[in-house]
Amino acid sequence: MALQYDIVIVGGGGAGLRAAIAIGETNPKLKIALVSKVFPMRSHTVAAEGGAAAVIKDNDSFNDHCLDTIGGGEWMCDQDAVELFVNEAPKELIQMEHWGCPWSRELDGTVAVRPFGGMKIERTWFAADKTGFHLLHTLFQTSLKYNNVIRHDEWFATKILVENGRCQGVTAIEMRSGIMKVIAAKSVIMCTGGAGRVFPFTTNGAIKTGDGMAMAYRAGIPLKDMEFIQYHPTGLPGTGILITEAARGEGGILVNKEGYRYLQDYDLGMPLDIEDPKHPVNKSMELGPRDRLSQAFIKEREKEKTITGPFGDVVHLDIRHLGKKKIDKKLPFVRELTKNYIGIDPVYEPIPVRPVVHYMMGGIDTTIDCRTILPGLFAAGECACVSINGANRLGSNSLTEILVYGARAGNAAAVFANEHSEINLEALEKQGADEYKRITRDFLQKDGGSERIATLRKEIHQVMEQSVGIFRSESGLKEACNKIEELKDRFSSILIEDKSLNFNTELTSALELENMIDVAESIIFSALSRRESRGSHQRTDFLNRDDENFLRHSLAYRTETESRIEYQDVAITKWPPGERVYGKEE
Amino acid sequence: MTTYRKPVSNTWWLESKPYFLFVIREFTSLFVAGYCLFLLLFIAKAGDSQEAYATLILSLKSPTSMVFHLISFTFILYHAITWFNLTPKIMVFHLGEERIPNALIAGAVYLSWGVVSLIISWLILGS
Amino acid sequence: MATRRTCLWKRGVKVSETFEMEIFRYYPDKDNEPFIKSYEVPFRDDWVVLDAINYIKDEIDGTLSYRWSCRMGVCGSCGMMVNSVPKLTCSAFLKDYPSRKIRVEPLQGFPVERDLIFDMDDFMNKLTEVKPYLLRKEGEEKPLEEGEYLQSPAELAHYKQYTLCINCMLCYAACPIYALDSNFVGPAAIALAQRYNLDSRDQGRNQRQEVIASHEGIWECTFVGECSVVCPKDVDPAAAIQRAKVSSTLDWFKEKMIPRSKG
Amino acid sequence: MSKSNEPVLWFLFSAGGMISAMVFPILLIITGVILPFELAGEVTFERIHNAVKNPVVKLVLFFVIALPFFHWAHRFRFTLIDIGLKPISFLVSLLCYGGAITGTIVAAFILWKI
Ligand SMILES: Cc1cc2nc3c(=O)[nH]c(=O)nc-3n(C[C@H](O)[C@H](O)[C@H](O)COP(=O)(O)OP(=O)(O)OC[C@H]3O[C@@H](n4cnc5c(N)ncnc54)[C@H](O)[C@@H]3O)c2cc1C
Ligand code: SF4
Ligand code: F3S
Ligand code: FES
Repeated sequence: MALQYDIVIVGGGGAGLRAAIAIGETNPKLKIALVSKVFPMRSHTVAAEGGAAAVIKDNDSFNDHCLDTIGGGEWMCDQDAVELFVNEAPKELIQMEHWGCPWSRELDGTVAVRPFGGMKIERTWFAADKTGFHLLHTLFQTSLKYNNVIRHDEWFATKILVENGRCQGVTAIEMRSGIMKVIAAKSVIMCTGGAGRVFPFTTNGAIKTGDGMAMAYRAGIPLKDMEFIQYHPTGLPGTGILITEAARGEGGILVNKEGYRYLQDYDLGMPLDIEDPKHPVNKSMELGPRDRLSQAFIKEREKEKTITGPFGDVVHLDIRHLGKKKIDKKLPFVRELTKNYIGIDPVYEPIPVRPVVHYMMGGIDTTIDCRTILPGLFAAGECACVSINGANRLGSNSLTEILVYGARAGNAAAVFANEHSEINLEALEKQGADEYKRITRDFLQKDGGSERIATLRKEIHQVMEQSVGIFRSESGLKEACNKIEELKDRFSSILIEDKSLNFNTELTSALELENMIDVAESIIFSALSRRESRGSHQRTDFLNRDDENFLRHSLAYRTETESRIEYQDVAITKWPPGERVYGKEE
Repeated sequence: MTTYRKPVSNTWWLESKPYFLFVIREFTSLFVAGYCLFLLLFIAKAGDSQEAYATLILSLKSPTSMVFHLISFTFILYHAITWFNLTPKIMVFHLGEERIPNALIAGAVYLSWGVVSLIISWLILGS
Repeated sequence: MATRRTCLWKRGVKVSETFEMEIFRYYPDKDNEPFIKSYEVPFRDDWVVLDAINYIKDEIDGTLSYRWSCRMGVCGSCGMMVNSVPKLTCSAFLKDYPSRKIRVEPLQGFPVERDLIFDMDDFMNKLTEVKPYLLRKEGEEKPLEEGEYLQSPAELAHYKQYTLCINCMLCYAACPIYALDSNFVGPAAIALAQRYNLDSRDQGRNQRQEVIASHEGIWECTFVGECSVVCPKDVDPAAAIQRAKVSSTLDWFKEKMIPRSKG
Repeated sequence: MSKSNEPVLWFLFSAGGMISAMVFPILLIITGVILPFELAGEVTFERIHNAVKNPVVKLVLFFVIALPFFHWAHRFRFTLIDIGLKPISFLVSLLCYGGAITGTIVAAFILWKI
């Protein structure tokens, strides 16, 4: 039996919840399904720490926020999307305030802002250093108000259902019973988040396996700009737990093994003394963009200036000079995490850090209204690419993005649902039955099999780190293509020990692995085709940016064997491509 | 679908130290009530006659009375200490952004305990 | 290389042989009785209990089911009983169990659905009941164009602690009262109601009282206090409940002493 | 708003808990050792007798006894329920609070009489 809704939202993170509330508020008659493979408040938005950007203070301007974002993304951002984003941002964050988000405050009671990497002016709203946590819980709790939002917690979506050229729902497994259901709807929104887990060392939680991207890819929808993968410069060695950029926003510094602030050697400006009241200077040194900082680390390592430890090389992030009081007030989570996970109290000792995979700039290709090329299918959040992040996202833009575009996707999907009422239930049920058959045949009732999920996963990790890391080259990428081919092959002899239905997490891990392989494929092929260096995509064989040929978005389409890459122009409205300037006057 | 629910035994409070201490804390109330009864007896006698009062005082020297007092004292002291330690949880004060530390509030409570005890001794026993 | 003592990552990882880890297993469709299974796992200094469980799932027994995601103590999904104490397994280090006896069971007090996975529905319903969202009186909502509600850092400090709950359910697992009577609204849900009650922007306390001030609400709590002891985020739900008792008692007196004082 | 009578009971419980914690330990020392063994010199019958006849002292004593009775009643009720008497919780409440009320009446009566 199929479940029937007006709209189904896949993903209960920040983007999915914001979409649900948007529809709940404006269209109380529409019945919405919120499908999520974990309880919404477990979504990885919960881990975001630093803050969310929006112009609110008098010294700031929309133009500056646009320009910072576009320059930060090395002109790969669609400028119409950025303008819309920047204009809507303050409204969305105030809306969050009205819903109860405990933003940190100034003495006069207005919200406080802090500086962030690549931003000319401090415009990052924050709730101590648990901003994502507070946003997600505020959204989730607020969503409980709307009784037209029906939650399907711990339901794992497996496939986008297309009928008559329109997206008319998804199939999903109710994990507690193991039963697969067709969830039919007039429009569908994908809000499934990122795919950091295709890499071994990442700030992303276990659930970030790129499911939505893979589902869209398999449904024939292109994935855009997949080669742009953000490394965050400050992850904890070993676990990859993030130390937020806010640590640097508050004045933390990065030093190599000689105690030298090495960033000054990488065209990021000159350091001010840490006691200088002007430190830290926006858009300079430690407050440069993440791609440049992560690349600087690799260069420093080549010079053997990094510190060696059991979990690889590191540099030091030093925040001791902020003092205990400020650290406890503004960066309590940083202190909690470093104390718990590496036994270091940042009040007294510098924190060892190294670059770590953090964010996917690319994702499901959407228009500025969050539409995909498949009518009835919308996408928003980290799984989508509208694109405001270009070749390198600025920290604190993404939390705002999930709100702005989450709400927009909700509204657009509501309009679509109101205009398209017919659903072909019978055909959907049949598709659902086929999908169930596939899963039973390939996994649940499959005999034999020799490949452990963990082994294949490890191998993807290896190949991704080696060939699509901070620096890439043609030879490495070509090897990676072969490897992916091999892994796809071996996936068909996957070993599933658990044949039971209830909460079969081995099955879901296998499905996630399948998704990861698809996402990895699109990343590798996109990276191979982009023969230039831009933002987070640095080719050792093509050192320069090439606007002539590559000021274009890449679109990866699935084919039988490998990705087919096409290109699409970047939307440029007001800000012609220029040089990225950090640490000096523009 | 079926789920499994671990049954809770009636001796759950013997299975972990914190639970055991909790139940002991709750049982102190028995001794509170017991001492209330004793106080009533004491007042009745003290309000009655010299003889009645003298007999009572004499009986207080008996081992029974001493055992009663000793046990009651132990439990009531436990009651008092747990009670005072939990007080800061209920009384929360802020001075601007800073919360007044629990230790300070508990300290104030203990201080007043001392003062009250002194006043009572002075009132009953005289200078 | 070992320059500093305190620093785990620098001291190097000690992998000292293996240990037996006991895990609670339960298949709802196969057998009605759960059982304990033990696994041989490397004992690594830098590992948390969750790492060892992941090791089992990845390398030994793919059929083990449990929840986890962030592995940084913030998503709230990995709560389990570790040697009978409710813990976030992603923040419980193996080295803190030097006796090398570790038994992992699902959080107690909840129905078990499979292996280490328990049923959260009850909490989700309760959370909905206590209306954990900002409520304003009719006509007193500020339009978005007029900006944020002002709130001083001091006002923020009044409720901040209660916003930190990650819904990990450790407090429920620690509360014997909840184990005895699952009608009890319970620590986290009450703390979250209190979070909004104490927020200077909120005007919805009356609406929450219905559930909070009922028998199954605050009055069923006998201040065992273990909820606060196990809470990984120092939310102190026990205090939240006792404070709610004080204010509900004040309400009662106000109502009885000053008739018709409420508007 | 207050959906039950629990607030009063809890109030009496708390007040009784506070009073018993504050004054019972010292009273126990006084009645347990100081008076019988005359550790603070002789305390005359007259002194005690006059004190308990003083109306203000009587009033104070009334609260010092009645409230702790309610403290006991409330706490004991929950203790019994927690350790397994939940099925007869109504009866338990009846006995506990009934006991406290009886104790209060007896206290009032005794104080009234002297
Ligand atoms: C550690 C960390 C810190 C960060 N800090 C910041 C910051 O300070 N500022 C900032 O702007 N950004 C930050 N980011 C980035 C930002 O948090 C994310 O990009 C953003 O939260 C993504 O939100 P989302 O709603 O798109 O996805 P998510 O929150 O990841 O939600 C994805 C949802 O999809 C569901 N889902 C996925 N697959 C399926 C499936 N197959 N079936 C059913 N449901 C599915 C999941 O259950 C989940 O509910 C940070 C990211 C990380 C990892
Ligand atoms: S109050 Fe603490 S223990 Fe309880 S759910 Fe919240 S965070 Fe977990
Ligand atoms: S443990 Fe339970 S009884 Fe109350 S104080 Fe905590 S909720
Ligand atoms: S895995 Fe998220 S809290 Fe432990």
